Amino acid sequence: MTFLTFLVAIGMAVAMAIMLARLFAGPTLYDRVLAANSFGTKTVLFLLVFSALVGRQDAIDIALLYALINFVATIAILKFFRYRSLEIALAQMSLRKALDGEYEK
Amino acid sequence: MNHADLTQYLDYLLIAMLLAVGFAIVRLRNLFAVVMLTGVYSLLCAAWFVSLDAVDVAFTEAAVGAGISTVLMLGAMLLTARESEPAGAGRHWAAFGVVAAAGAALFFAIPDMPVYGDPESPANAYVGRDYLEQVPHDISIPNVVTAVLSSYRGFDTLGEVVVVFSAALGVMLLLGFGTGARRREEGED
Amino acid sequence: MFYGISLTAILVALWLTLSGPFTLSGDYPIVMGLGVISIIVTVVLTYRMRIVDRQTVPVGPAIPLFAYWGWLGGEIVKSNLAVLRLIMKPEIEVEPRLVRVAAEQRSELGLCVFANSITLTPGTVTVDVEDDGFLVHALDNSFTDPAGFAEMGARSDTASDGKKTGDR
Amino acid sequence: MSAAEIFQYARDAFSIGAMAVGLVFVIAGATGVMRLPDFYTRMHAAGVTDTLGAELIILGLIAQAGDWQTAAKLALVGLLLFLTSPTATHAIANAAHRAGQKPDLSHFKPKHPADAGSSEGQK
Repeated sequence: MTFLTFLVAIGMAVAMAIMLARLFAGPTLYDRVLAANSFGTKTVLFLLVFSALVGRQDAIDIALLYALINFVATIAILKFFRYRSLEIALAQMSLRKALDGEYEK
Repeated sequence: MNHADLTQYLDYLLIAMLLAVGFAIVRLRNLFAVVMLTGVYSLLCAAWFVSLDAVDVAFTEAAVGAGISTVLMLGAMLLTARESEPAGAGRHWAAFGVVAAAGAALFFAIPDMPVYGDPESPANAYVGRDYLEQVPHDISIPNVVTAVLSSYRGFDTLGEVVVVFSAALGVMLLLGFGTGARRREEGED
Repeated sequence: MFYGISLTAILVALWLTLSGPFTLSGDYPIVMGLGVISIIVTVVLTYRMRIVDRQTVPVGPAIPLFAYWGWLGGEIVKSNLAVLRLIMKPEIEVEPRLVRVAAEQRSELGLCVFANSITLTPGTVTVDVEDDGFLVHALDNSFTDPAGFAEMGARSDTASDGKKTGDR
Repeated sequence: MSAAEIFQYARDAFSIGAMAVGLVFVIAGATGVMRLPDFYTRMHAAGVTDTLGAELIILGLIAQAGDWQTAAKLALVGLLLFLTSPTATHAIANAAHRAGQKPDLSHFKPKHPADAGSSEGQK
């Protein structure tokens, strides 16, 4: 059982390496974002399998954090390329409208 | 087979990938790809820290390295070019000399390092052992690292938080998050 | 009120999942106290922001949604096998298509569930949301069956508010 | 053989099966991302990993988990991946589409590797 878990971990690492190759090769920006996102998913899986392999639960917390950060980073990168800025324009505007309405009452 | 024997092969794979990513960061000219690769480098680093049992360091590395610094570097890219200029050929050798000397010094220091997981190593022997023994009696916090950081060294951590906070404020002022919105509003008015 | 209570229940479950042994063992009163404090602060803050409603705490749609996920799981397995067969061929031979899919969901949640379901089944990805439907990129001709999309749309509509399609 | 032992074996067999199949899907998705000719088609191959591969591996690990807390955490990670992966995929596809990157809709013939390079969409 341990050895099989180890093999799955190795397989995850190999999949990560293949994703790295796509990340290096490109050719377009979106290929790279896709590869980075997919690499993050595979890192999460690698950590989960690793935690089962060594029997430590702490790695699952790290994997949880990774899954969140990976998602947020992907969205941040894409937002950056869509709006050329990191501020969340739409959310800010609607928030400000709501606040203004609140204060007028 | 013991899992400690098996995980070292995973360590080799992770370190090999770290090397590949490092070389790619140096070689690539597209700054955007470099930003993403630094994020990937942090992810790999943190995975490696997990396998070295340094879970708290891995947590910090994942949050700061892959999360915040990716976003900050993207913000910095707003102010600069998308492609880096190739470095001049003449400078390569001096830089290589410095790097090679530093690397040789590091390799020279390796034999003096304690063995991985050695209970008698200086880091584990004196105060470290006291902390491990005292924390359950003094504070009811399950994680020793957290207990040390937030209680025994509380003022030290407070100072660090102040430094990090002012650094973040400075970076935000430099990069100017939110100036776009102000400009747009002024245009509307 | 109902949504506030369910939000509290969800937060308690989350806290117990993430720090269960420490909180439940009773050896660490600090951890339990911090958990209680953070849950109370979160609930009070969301109340003051007035965002505790059906959209932020979707417990009502959750039950039909779970039933829908069962059906969706079967679809995911089927299309996964189809994509696997395509990409493991010794020679890649695909014919990608961009198709428009009509989306007549009643609620925004239904639209969101439908678009995400299309993306979640490999072989089709929602590329853009337009006024009356989605622009879907499909890996091959075999994934663009209109009847399949229509069934998924009807089921996601039912799943998002619990009513049958048609009685609007 | 007692009932507990039979349960143990069944659990191990399920875990091994789920993880092996999941591994096959993950590796196949990764090779698909390498082999497919165009950004939009690569997206589908990445989806294979994100959905069935990840969930099967997590299912296998849940079967192996010793206590309820580990299982709950793993289920949480699985739920998170299940909810965020389509959103991320859609965000990438939508950003590429809005940036004007045209999908290559021709029939990809294996004879012409020159077709494989997609157009440069970086702006």
